[in-house]
Amino acid sequence: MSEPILEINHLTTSFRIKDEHYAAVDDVSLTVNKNELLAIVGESGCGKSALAFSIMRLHNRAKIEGEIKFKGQNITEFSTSQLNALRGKDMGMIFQDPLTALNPLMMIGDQIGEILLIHNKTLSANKRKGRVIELLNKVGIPRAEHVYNQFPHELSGGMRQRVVIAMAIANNPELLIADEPTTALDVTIQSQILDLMKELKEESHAGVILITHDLGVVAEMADRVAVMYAGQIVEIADVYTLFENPLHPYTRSLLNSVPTANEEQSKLHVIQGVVPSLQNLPREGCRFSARIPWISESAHEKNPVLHEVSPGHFVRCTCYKDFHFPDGKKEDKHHVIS
Amino acid sequence: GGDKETSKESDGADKKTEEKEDGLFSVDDFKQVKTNEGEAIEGGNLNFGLVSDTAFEGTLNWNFYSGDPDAQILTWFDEGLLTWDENYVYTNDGAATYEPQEAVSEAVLATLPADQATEVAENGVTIKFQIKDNVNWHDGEPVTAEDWAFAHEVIANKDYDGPRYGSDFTNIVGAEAYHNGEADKISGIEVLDDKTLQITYIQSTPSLVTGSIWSYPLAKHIFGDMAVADISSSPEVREKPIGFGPFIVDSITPGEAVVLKKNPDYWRGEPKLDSVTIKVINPNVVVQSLEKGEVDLISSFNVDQYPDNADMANVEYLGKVDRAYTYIGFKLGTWDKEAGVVKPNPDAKMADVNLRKAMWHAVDNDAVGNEFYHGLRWNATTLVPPSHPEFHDDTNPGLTYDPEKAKQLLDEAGYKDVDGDGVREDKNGEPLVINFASMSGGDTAEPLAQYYIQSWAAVGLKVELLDGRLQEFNSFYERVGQNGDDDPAIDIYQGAWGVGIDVDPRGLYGRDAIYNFSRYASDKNDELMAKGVSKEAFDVEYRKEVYKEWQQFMVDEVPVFPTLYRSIIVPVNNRVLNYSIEEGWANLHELALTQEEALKAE
Amino acid sequence: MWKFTLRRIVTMIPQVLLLSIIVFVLAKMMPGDALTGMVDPNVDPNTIAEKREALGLNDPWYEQYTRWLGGVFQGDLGQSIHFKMPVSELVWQRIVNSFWLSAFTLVLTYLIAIPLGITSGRYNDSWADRLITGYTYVGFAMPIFIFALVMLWVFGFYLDLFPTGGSIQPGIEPGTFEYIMSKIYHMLLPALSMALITTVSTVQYLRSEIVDTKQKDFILTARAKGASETRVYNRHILRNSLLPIAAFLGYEITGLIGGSIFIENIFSYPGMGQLFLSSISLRDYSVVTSLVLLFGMLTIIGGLLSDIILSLVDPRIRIK
Amino acid sequence: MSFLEVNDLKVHFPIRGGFFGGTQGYVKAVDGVSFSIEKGKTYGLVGESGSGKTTTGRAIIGLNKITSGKVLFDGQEINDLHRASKDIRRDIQMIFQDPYSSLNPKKRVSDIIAEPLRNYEKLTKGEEQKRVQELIELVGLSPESSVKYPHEFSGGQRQRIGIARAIALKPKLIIADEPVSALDVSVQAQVLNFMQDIQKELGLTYLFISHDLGVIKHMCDEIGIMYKGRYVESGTKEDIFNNPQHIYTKRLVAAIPDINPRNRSQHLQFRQEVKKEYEQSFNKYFDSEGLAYQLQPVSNTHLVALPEKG
Amino acid sequence: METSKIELSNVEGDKNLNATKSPSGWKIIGREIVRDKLALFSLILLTVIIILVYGVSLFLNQEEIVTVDLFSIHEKPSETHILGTDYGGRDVFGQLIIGTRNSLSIGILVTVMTGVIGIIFGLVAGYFGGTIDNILMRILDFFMVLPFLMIVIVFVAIVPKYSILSFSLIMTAFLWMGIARLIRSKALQEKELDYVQASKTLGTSNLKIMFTQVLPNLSSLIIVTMTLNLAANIGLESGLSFLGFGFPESTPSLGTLVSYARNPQTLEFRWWVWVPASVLILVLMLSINNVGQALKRATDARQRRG
Ligand SMILES: Nc1ncnc2c1ncn2[C@@H]1O[C@H](COP(=O)(O)OP(=O)(O)OP(=O)(O)O)[C@@H](O)[C@H]1O
Ligand SMILES: Nc1ncnc2c1ncn2[C@@H]1O[C@H](COP(=O)(O)OP(=O)(O)OP(=O)(O)O)[C@@H](O)[C@H]1O
Ligand SMILES: [Mg+2]
Ligand SMILES: [Mg+2]
Repeated sequence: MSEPILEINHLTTSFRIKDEHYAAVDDVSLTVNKNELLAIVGESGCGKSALAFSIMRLHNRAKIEGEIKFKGQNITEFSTSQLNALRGKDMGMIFQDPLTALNPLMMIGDQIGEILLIHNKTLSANKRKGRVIELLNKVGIPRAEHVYNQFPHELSGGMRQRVVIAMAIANNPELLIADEPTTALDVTIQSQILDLMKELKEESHAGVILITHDLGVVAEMADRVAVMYAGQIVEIADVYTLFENPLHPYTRSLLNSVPTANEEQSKLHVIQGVVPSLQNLPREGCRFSARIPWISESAHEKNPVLHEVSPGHFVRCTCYKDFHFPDGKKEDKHHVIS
Repeated sequence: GGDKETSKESDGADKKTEEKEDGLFSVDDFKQVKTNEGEAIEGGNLNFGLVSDTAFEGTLNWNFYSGDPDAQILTWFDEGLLTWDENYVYTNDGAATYEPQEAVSEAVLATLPADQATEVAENGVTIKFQIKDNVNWHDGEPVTAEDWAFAHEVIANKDYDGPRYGSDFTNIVGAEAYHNGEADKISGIEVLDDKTLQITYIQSTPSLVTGSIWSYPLAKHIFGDMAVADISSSPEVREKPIGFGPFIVDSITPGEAVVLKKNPDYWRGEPKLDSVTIKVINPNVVVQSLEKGEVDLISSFNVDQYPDNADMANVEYLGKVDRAYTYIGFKLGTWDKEAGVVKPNPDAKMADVNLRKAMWHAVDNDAVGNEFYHGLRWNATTLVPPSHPEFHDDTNPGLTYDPEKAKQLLDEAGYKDVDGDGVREDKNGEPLVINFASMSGGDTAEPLAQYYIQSWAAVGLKVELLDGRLQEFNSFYERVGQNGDDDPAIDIYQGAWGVGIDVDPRGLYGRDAIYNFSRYASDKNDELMAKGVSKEAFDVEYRKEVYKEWQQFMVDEVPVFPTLYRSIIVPVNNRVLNYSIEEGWANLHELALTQEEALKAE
Repeated sequence: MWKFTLRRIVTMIPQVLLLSIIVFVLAKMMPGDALTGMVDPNVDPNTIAEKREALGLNDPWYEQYTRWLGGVFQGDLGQSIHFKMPVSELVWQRIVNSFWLSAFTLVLTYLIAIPLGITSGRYNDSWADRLITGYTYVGFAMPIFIFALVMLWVFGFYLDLFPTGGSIQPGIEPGTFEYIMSKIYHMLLPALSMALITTVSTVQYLRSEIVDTKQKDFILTARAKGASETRVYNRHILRNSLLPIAAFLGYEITGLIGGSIFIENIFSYPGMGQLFLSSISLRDYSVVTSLVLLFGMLTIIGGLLSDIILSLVDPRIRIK
Repeated sequence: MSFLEVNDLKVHFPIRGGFFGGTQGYVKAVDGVSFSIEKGKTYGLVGESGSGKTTTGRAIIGLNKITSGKVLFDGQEINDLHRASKDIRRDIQMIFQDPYSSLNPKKRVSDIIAEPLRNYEKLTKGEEQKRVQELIELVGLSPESSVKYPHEFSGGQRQRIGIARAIALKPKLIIADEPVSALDVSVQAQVLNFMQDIQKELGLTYLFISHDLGVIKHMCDEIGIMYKGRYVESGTKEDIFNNPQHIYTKRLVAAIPDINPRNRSQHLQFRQEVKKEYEQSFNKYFDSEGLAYQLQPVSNTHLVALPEKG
Repeated sequence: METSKIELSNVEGDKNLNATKSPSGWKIIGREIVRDKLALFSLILLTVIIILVYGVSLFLNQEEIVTVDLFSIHEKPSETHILGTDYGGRDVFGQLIIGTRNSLSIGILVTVMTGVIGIIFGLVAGYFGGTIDNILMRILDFFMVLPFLMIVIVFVAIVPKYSILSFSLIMTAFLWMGIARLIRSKALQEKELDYVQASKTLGTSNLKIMFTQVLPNLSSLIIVTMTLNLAANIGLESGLSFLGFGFPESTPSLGTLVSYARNPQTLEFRWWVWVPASVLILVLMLSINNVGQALKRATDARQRRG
């Protein structure tokens, strides 16, 4: 059976804005198993990054409530030094923008070496360098010896992202969090990076959280998918179920709005309105209701909760039952095999 | 200063000068000799503050220096061979004695063409100088007649780069020929033996023995082999200067400080002090330095600061009348560069003597002296300051403050306010604006100038500051005509002269004096001034009469009018003994201290 | 980099040349000349006229300029008319003083700026930060001359803790320990007065640099690596924020030049600033010209130094 | 006669250096590109970052100086747009990538939209107002939008404002440089739909620049693929997606993520095969400098950059 | 990254959006100043000072104030002379008011003139770039090399007669470079933004783009810089006057009043001559700086307080 590496229970992360707290992540519960890739999708501003940062406890000013259990330990109660022992060793993180994620004034070798040094003070400098070169080779960087002494700005975007990945996997973490690791990259490079991540995951059996807004990437990579909207998970299911039987109106709308190279659609679906900003989140009711105004109010729950519609498939709010596209347009189900 | 009103004899016990009830002081209340209190200690170091806001130049040789700071330093380690008395007449108390000869030296006359020879024989004089035997340079070499002659030759040399060459030298037989390269020696100077020198002067005048003899030797054994042009920048002038004075230069921090140690071989006797430290101090910190006892003596003290600090406990103030006066001049002509003479212009704006008189009457210099200077400067009456008591005519009141008189004079002269705006027009009814040039610098310059302008306005004269502001030092002198290019925009100007130790005013008011900025000249003036330096003038009474007449003549003509006489105030730390500011005092070797540390004010 | 430096120096030449012409002409336009100050009834006016002619002060400016420039090319900045010594020698005497004063000020500037900047940047919005920011505000607004006057008054006179003028106590053997201590003692008050004011911009810069760097993504990366807070600060934030400060060094030099005029004037410290002011009033052209030129060159060199340091400490900036 | 014809277009940027800013070399951003667009069609320009897509578009509209080559619009040469007639300049308009920076934040929407009108048409205040309102309605914004400032709109709405501005002069050709890549998927859909709508309505021709093959496929009739300033392949949508000839095209197409998770292992395999092929046959498809060869026709719509036979 | 950052600032949220890029910049500035009590206080103080100084000086007669009165030299503050008199018997309070007015006027004049020159120079250089930029930058480099204080001192020694205007002109001649450089670098960035490109494609002329499109977007930056410059310029003017290279005493200035303190007598015994002026300089500079810093924070989202 799958062994959970991370369990999140009722996690709420709030930011203080003008003396009031606003929850960017609202009562999120999920589990990541060993050797499993969980994708988190959603539009910009849905709280995906906030969730990832909460897991790593990287926000220094956010209020975190709930439970984050990493290998059975509740790390919300950890001290900074306890956390530091975890970060970079048992948990690795890959950031979205590879240029800004690297210290511009430090050589690549030193930056990767640093993570080794922090968690293993006894490693000799020579061995460390050997290990760094090994890592560089592993993430597919040619001429690793040379790159070792280069500065971030001397590398291309794809190379930099590989360096960031090398850093994240340096200590063979059991949980890897990747926040939009390929958004800044060209398609060809994106596919290479994704393939690399997949490879690495299979090798290490780590649990992976992949944050993205690209449904194509999800379809290529994920084992399970959580769809986030306005700080909440609105649907969670394994990847096949989600793509073949999406239930939540938001999931369905998203899937319908993507032009894909494989599909021909004359008209794309448009989701009305925008993701509300943190201070304007509806305090109660279904948060998505504002963007599907043609669905009657009564279809929504007062306090929407996740319903398990089939084993492992959860959907928030009952409105999915009544949802239809406004123009009566037929819904494409993405199960056509090309 | 006999023209000052009351003067209270200060009794020896009370060192502090009493402030009068009206907040005024008088220079007569100051002593010139430091009161000695306490026992002298052996040796000790005296700190001398050289008050200057710039660094001293460091041309430390009497034959080359040009700034007062350097002279202040020089005084400590070198001196003239001749000293003078309170009337500025050379005495025989110095390192050399002098004796005018009955007749002009035959040997010198022999070098001259016949006509000149008779002239010199008639008007000239030969003076014989004898240097005392124990007068030695700091390096032990004796000061010789050769050295003295050498000084003359160097200064008269055409490569000489210092400022000394002038009438004192051209008055020596053969000096001009030597200067022009026509002779390889100054024929009028004869070295009779190691210690005896004889100089023949073309003109014998009373001025000769009141400061017109060059009395500073130049060590030939050191400078003899140098090119004349190189001497002033040689290390022997700048870094390790030599003299024969009471102290020897030990070290110099360029521009900042000089440390001197005593010269045990000093001809007057071994100095009592071990050493003297001369340090440049900024005028702004003088008082604090005195209070803290950082300096025992200072080179100059701004009288403005006296009233606030009169009760400083650790110093005694000495004071005397300064050889200087402030004046206001009227531009009455221009300078003829070609001829080198003043060219009076009878049509000048200020040509009317009544206008000038009225302007003198219009200003209340007593008030200025009292209010700005608390009595330490006072109303000036004539162009011979009371620092020369023999010649200053204290019966001459000058023109007194009398605005009504001023108005009357103006009315009579035709300067009337025709258009009724309160401002007088000139004789032709044209607007009259008088441009006034005054120098900046000095704390009171600006209000003083403003005060004069206001005073003149009070009698209806419109006077404006040239360019609306005070002239900076350099531009003032440039425009007022120190090169002979007088700025026509200037009508009147305010200046000050420090006068020489000789009373002869030709350098400032002579027809051929470029410093005669008012460009005034008249036959009567020429005549009077010539009389003052004639052979007859060796008779002091005669000379007094001449200058008395000249002083009155200047009051009548008013090419310039003096505004203020000045005093010198010198604070001295109480631990200093045997100090004096009397004219001709030269006993630095007698200076002593009562304790190692200077006294501080509480 | 040598090529870059060389090229910068070559490009300096026309600038400096133009500067020299401008300064020379300006200096000549000042009324009066170095001999004006010799107005003295005891000095024969003819002597002055002769000297004026001999010094070539009556020649047209361009002749004087070419003569002067010719000298400069032979390393001869001319002769100070007032001080009667070669300008180079004169300036050298003063430059040494100014150099030590500036160097000392710089050291103090950084000694003050770095701890304050770091404290204020690291703990921004804390009480310490507010205090430091308050200080920088006041320091920023305080004209240096007022501050220096007050410092002189309080520490020099009132408390009598420091000398109030000069660069050295007279009579000390150069080179001895005592000599050096005396020099430092004399520099302390002027240097401190200047440093306390000039440092504020560095404190402010350092603070905002740290506050900025703290929010950079690579700091998150460092935290995600498990780096301790100390490590994050020392290795990442401070290093990245301090390096640009190092590059300020060159510009600081430029700033010190301006300040030195006030400081040396108020503390009667015999340096170049004071020499400049007195040379202006003495109309000692060769000195004025040389000093302005020298300061101009220092400005350029300061800029160059900053660029070079920046390129050394920041691998992203490359100079060819 | 095509509507827009680009012939051997080259845009080289000098690399400046030295004190006097002397030219020390060139960046060949666009290096011999030729294509033509039919009236009313959408032509897609794809390629990875830095391949010269934007530069091509900007050169056509006159924002970049053309080094050599010819651009013919409606049969007229417009190499130097500044000298080209005013009519032509107003016939070509542009939509920018970044809806945030392409609108002047200090101007009201009405001023932004009216800017081209003020430059080209002498309208009275009232007429102008009317036109602006029409345009605002046309792009589906509420009438009161005209007095608002750009920051009060979402990305998609801003892009519509940009479009309204571009169509204000009733242009014939619109160059759209990555009009949706800055937008979220949902908003992207909105803009793409709208662009298609007005194309039909106004009979517009698009030069559509994007690096997203999905979007390109959705929008375009014909496609050109760029690589390092040159074309590697061009043809109809079908030619490119169903029958890619050049290894680079194949690689691009293979890199598009498949939205169907069931395909992923096959897709991965396919991708790896293509990658292998790419590595092996790189020299076959590119010259010694790693640049593409001249285009060779493989069918009458389909051109591929292959070395000349022989 | 670009994308997500900007997306965050959707509809209402201009939190992360650079305020210089939004018309409500003014509102933010206002808000920021009101929020920052110190800045608000400074602004009010400054306004009061300015109104007082310019207002009161209307009723003062400069001639009369600088009239020397021999019989009231160095009077202590009293009813007739609120702040006593100086060594010319002139009323210090009157001089303070007029001096502040003069110093402020010069400061403002210099700031405005340097601003105008700097803006035009910087805009032209930055907007056109290329050769024009190159040439202009070489000119600017040259001015940067000039040791400002020294050159101005030499200049002041030459100019025979100066007024507020000519003095300001001298200062301006050597002070415009800072703002020119700033504007240039911003203009270089700004012109690359699409809205400028868009205007070009829409047929707007360069001049019009420069002044009606680019310039307004640099306005908050300009305001901030000019505010801070104003303080610096007032400081410079008083510094020059202090050194004796400013105005003659008949045209009072704050620096001149402070410079009286160089007379140790005044420094020690007559605080009323120089302390008020010193304090006023400090207060002026502090308040202007406070306002400037608040403006800076307002335009720099990262530093904004709320
Ligand atoms: N430090 C913070 N302080 C205040 N609000 C924040 C902070 N970080 C994020 N937010 C807010 O929290 C919400 C969620 O932000 P988050 O960055 O998690 O979104 P996201 O889904 O990652 O979006 P993107 O795809 O753009 O990265 C947004 O409304 C954002 O404005
Ligand atoms: N003004 C310019 N000066 C110099 N080089 C330039 C300039 N503009 C573009 N380039 C260079 O030309 C090349 C092509 O750039 P271009 O912007 O056209 O690419 P692109 O395909 O649009 O890329 P992207 O997808 O990143 O927008 C790049 O290498 C770029 O660095
Ligand atoms: Mg995110
Ligand atoms: Mg592009």
